[in-house]
Amino acid sequence: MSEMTYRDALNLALKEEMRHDPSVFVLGEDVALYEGSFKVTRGLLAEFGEERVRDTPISENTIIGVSVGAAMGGLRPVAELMTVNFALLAMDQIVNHMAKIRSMFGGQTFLPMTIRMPGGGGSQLGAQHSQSLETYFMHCPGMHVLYPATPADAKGLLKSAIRDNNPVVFLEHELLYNSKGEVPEDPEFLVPIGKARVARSGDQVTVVGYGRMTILALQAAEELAGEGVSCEVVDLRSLAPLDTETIVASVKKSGRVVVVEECWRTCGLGAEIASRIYDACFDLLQAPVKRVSGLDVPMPYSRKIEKTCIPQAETIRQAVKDVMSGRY
Amino acid sequence: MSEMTYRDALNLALKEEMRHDPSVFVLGEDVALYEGSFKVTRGLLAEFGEERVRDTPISENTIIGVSVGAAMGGLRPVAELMTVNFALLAMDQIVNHMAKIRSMFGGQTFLPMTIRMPGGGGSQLGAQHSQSLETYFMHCPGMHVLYPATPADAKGLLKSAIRDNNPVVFLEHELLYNSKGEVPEDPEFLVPIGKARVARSGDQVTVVGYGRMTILALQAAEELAGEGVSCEVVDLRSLAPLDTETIVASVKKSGRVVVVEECWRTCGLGAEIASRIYDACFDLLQAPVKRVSGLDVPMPYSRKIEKTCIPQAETIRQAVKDVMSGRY
Amino acid sequence: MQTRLRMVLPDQELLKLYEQMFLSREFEESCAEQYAKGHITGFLHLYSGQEAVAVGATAGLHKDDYILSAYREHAQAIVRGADPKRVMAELFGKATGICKGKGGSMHLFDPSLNFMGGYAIVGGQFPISVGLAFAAQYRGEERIAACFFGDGAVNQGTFHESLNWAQLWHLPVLFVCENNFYGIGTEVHRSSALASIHKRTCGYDIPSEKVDGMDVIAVYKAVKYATEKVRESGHPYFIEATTYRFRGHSMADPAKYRSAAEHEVWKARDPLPNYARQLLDESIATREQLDAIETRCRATVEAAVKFAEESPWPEDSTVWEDIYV
Amino acid sequence: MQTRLRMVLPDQELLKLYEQMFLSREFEESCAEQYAKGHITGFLHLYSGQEAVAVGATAGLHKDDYILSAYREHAQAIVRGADPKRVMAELFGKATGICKGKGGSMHLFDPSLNFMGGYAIVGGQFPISVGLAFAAQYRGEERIAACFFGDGAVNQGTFHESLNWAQLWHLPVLFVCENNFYGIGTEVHRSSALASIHKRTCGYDIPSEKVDGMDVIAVYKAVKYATEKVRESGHPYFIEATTYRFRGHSMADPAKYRSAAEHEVWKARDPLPNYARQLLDESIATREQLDAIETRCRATVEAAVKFAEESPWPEDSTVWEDIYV
Ligand SMILES: Cc1ncc(C[n+]2csc(CCOP(=O)(O)OP(=O)(O)O)c2C)c(N)n1
Ligand SMILES: Cc1ncc(C[n+]2csc(CCOP(=O)(O)OP(=O)(O)O)c2C)c(N)n1
Ligand SMILES: [Mg+2]
Ligand SMILES: [Mg+2]
Repeated sequence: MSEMTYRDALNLALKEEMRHDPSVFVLGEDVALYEGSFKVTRGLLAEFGEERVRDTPISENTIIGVSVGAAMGGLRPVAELMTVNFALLAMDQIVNHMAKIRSMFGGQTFLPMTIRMPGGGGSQLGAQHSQSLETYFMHCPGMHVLYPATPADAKGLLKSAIRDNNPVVFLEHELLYNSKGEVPEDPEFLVPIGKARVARSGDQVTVVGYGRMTILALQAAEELAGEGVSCEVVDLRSLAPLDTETIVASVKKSGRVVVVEECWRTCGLGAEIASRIYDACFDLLQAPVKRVSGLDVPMPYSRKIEKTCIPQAETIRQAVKDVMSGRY
Repeated sequence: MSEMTYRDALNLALKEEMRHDPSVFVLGEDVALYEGSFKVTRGLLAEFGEERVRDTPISENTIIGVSVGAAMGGLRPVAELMTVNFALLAMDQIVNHMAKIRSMFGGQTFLPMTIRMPGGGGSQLGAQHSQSLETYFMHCPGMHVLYPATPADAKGLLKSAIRDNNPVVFLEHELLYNSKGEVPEDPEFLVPIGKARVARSGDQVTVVGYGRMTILALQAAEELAGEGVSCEVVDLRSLAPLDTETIVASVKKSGRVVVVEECWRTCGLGAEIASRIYDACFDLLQAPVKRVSGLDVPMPYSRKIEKTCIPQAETIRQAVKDVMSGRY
Repeated sequence: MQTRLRMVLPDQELLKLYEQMFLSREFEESCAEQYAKGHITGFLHLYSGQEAVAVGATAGLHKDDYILSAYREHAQAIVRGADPKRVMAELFGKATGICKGKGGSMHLFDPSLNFMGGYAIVGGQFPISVGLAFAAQYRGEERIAACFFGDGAVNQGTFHESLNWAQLWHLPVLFVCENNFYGIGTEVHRSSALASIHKRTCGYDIPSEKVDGMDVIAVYKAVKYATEKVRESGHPYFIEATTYRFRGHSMADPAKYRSAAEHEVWKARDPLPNYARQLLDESIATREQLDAIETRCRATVEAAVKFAEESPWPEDSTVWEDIYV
Repeated sequence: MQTRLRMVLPDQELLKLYEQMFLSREFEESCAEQYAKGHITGFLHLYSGQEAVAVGATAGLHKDDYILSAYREHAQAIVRGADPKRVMAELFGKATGICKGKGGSMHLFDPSLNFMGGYAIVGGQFPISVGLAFAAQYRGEERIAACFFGDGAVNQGTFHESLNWAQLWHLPVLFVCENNFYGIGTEVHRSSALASIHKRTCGYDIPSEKVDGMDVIAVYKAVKYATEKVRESGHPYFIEATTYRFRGHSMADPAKYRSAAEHEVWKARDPLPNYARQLLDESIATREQLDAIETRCRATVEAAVKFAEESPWPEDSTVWEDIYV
């Protein structure tokens, strides 16, 4: 174990996997010479050279399409979209192609590719640069969707993503890059895809989160513990496949749930999780599942009001109290 | 009133609105000379001429971007994307631009534009041409999303969409174009945006549908009536804004719900509707909300197995019976 | 000015081109029948009229060069070697289809033949072709990715992004535009500001050339020359093959936007009878030999239909298969 | 070879150009300070070095011509007439901002000035500009849509789709590429197969020209000529203005990918002192007059900062406003 940032953990994962398998290569806008907009690809060009660390034109749909083709041709592309917002320019290659090719061609090929996408709100970047689009990817079958909250998971999940033979959308939160944590040094340390993590044990309320929302949920849980409320925090890590089992096991214990999602509320992943919980625990629930969500608005720039639009630890704490008191 | 097809009702709405307001114009691939891939724009070029009925290059993102600009410049564009699947090439202009421009520019402009998109599965068109992407549009704030089930609503909603000063995504089901129904002739007949319709009254189970799913729900309800089960069918018509009130009023009566969605199940709109119902009717529900959904798979071509992937009247009937019998 | 055929290829090869064109035409016309009977459903885009492009181009490529195309790709797959039986079964939606009935007419695929797919999103195959070319280069393989597309596809953003990318990264991509002058009902000059499509590569410094796509030998020669250039330089190359589809865009299209006169002009240029005449004129084949080829093709297509008819439907449970590895 | 300034514009106009450039520079440098102080947050892309482009081009346009740009657009807005106070307040995220604090640095907008927005998605403004030009034409208005963008943006699909469309529909769009040779850290020849950007319009038959973007008069003349052509022909036109940003891509970028030598060469071409020297040399202004202008600009910017500082924050409830009509 050694302490490192989420950014460095991702960087280490990339390096280890590139050392491990020569068919892994990295491509994206400014990933090579500039070492990435968020510096996640720092040192890659120096160690692996121009052939394997490739700057691309600003052509997002083609970045993904080239990755699809390269994957079909026997490589393991790790594409970076500078931010998740630009995935909207590539939805055709992501949804119409990447997610469907294996199936529509009768299983005759597979796409061992990963798309890394920094995202999330809270940095005063305005409506076009602050989106949380995880639900778009979860909704579409044919790919995995991962979203680590900690440096250890950042490393272990990214390594698993790169080794996986399915297309993986790998989401990173821009506000977590500098967060620190213990990370196993073992180059064979992998976090399994499809397994949620109980980030904190408790028995009165289950709080389900992912990415930065997990971190906020843990803060809220800590405070609530001081107030005598025991929360179990489930960190999804893998949004698709979704580990319904771990969620349900926790809810069976607590009977109360708060789901925290950074994305827009309407048709957000919180509704899906809630529905699955109702399906499995209908008779056990003490109160409706409470969703704490990003507001259904284009993100405003001004930090004063931007805060209102994104779940905060305080919003989560209040939601837990509401669920406890039967207020809904 | 006169009987006409869903296709002709849409066609009439376009003609009436073009006569009504010279700033309305139509653009899209093959909408003019070819009169539309599904012939919804038949006769428009002849009546309104080349200036107002415009064939475009195959450039979906730009079709929407041009519509955005034209709307900002004082026109009322009605764009046709040949099918909803191609909206994935235009998600940048739809989500990053169309839905955000008014808000991020502080309300200084508005976009009175409509995008018509035929879609849905069931025609053996394979994975890239059979998608039901309504949830993608619902999830993103900043636009309305409409989906008529009947010829009357097709006409009345499309007219409302064109007159509305917000961007509207207008979804049409390819398998409904030939369906017939009574349509008011009044050129001022408008169906309000944001209002669901109780398509059939009943009191034992509420079945919520939209688009072609409403038609299937009505078929199932008819059969169930013969078996002594009374279903209320709520046809959403407007997916955004969503008429939670009408849904909840029905559920308060019935205490049991089946939500039918053609889209993929995971993170589909059914989960949202279910969550809203739980929020409002937690203590009243006799059984969990049952979702009947498109399967979470890329749509296969073969008609034999394609059928398996799309809700059928029989699946809905079975779901209602399950909900009635407490099986879930 | 026509070349003497024997200067281009040996007799057997020349006859093979005829056989491939004839088989393609037979296959397509049989598809039309099966569609009318309701055995084939969905969208069906036939290739009749354009055979010289697929056949000439495929002959000019190496077997390990990749081929990608759009949704009008039956001929491309079959000429590359796909079993007509399994292609027809695919169109019928049967379990024995080349994609197990999952793909249908628009999504044929056979990686064992380096036939890397039919794509139904106009322009979708551009970046994928670039990616395959990159993989080949990265792995030190001597392959070209040949990307086929229509005149309507050149206005998609991916066209631009991919041409720029292929040239910038020096990738072995051969772009082949099958210019049949229409994208559904829209004539090329109503969708492209510069209707002379091969000239559009000037913005990327990609060499390009226009070839008569109704002349199988001309296409063969152009592609052979182009692939040599690509292999030599490692850079992309662009060919515009002018051609015509004798049928509507798909089975649903009566093609009223084209004049009978225009159709007649092109019908007179039908690559099949014209090439047959050349073969006879230059004594490469006798009429009997051609008859034998034609009979063989008809039998192949009949057998394909029979196979498709008799094949089983896929099981419902297969919808969950082959999505994830 | 430089033109004598008086042959181009009257003295007052020439001085106005200087004032606009100076104001832009002052504004940007003040933004950098306010960013360091934490008053401005988010991404901040400054325009210092490129002033001759916005100022020269705006002078060449009519007031009712539309202007659209990317996220490096403070100067463009201010030169068009946006109130520096309200622009600065926007960057501070205050309720008095030009977009009520909703937009921020990358999304300035003022329809009363026909300044139709700063867009943060690279390439997003292309089709929107085409749409505005179409609306103008449809309504019989004599307006041009001037679309500004960077060298990095020309590889987006929308560039291609929009150029083709504008020419095909004969729309009055003036494309202005501000080629500062870098898209973030990527030099133009590493992203564009044809690095001479104005030549990329050959594929659309759009006339184009390259101009020295460090020379405000050259830009003015080129734009004036281009807009006359557009108004005459109703067709688009394309200008590539070569320029340089003196700062990094955004405040987060130390710009290590550029050499000090390169920076020096361009610094010597700084449009402000160079144009000032011309004004003095040709006796259009005295040093005192220029001083007075500079003092006025500084005061304007100071007042803007003060206004921004003292302005109220937006209310939380405003997040629900201005989404729907
Ligand atoms: C992205 C996208 N837009 C629109 C369509 C609908 N469509 C199918 S084929 C076609 C015309 C394509 O014309 P062309 O590229 O010339 O090919 P051809 O059919 O002539 O072989 C269109 C518009 C599509 N399949 N994909
Ligand atoms: C679609 C999209 N992709 C990537 C980015 C990230 N990005 C912001 S600016 C930029 C470089 C643009 O360079 P250029 O067009 O030359 O403009 P300049 O910054 O030099 O003014 C990039 C890649 C973005 N904002 N939008
Ligand atoms: Mg064509
Ligand atoms: Mg630049």
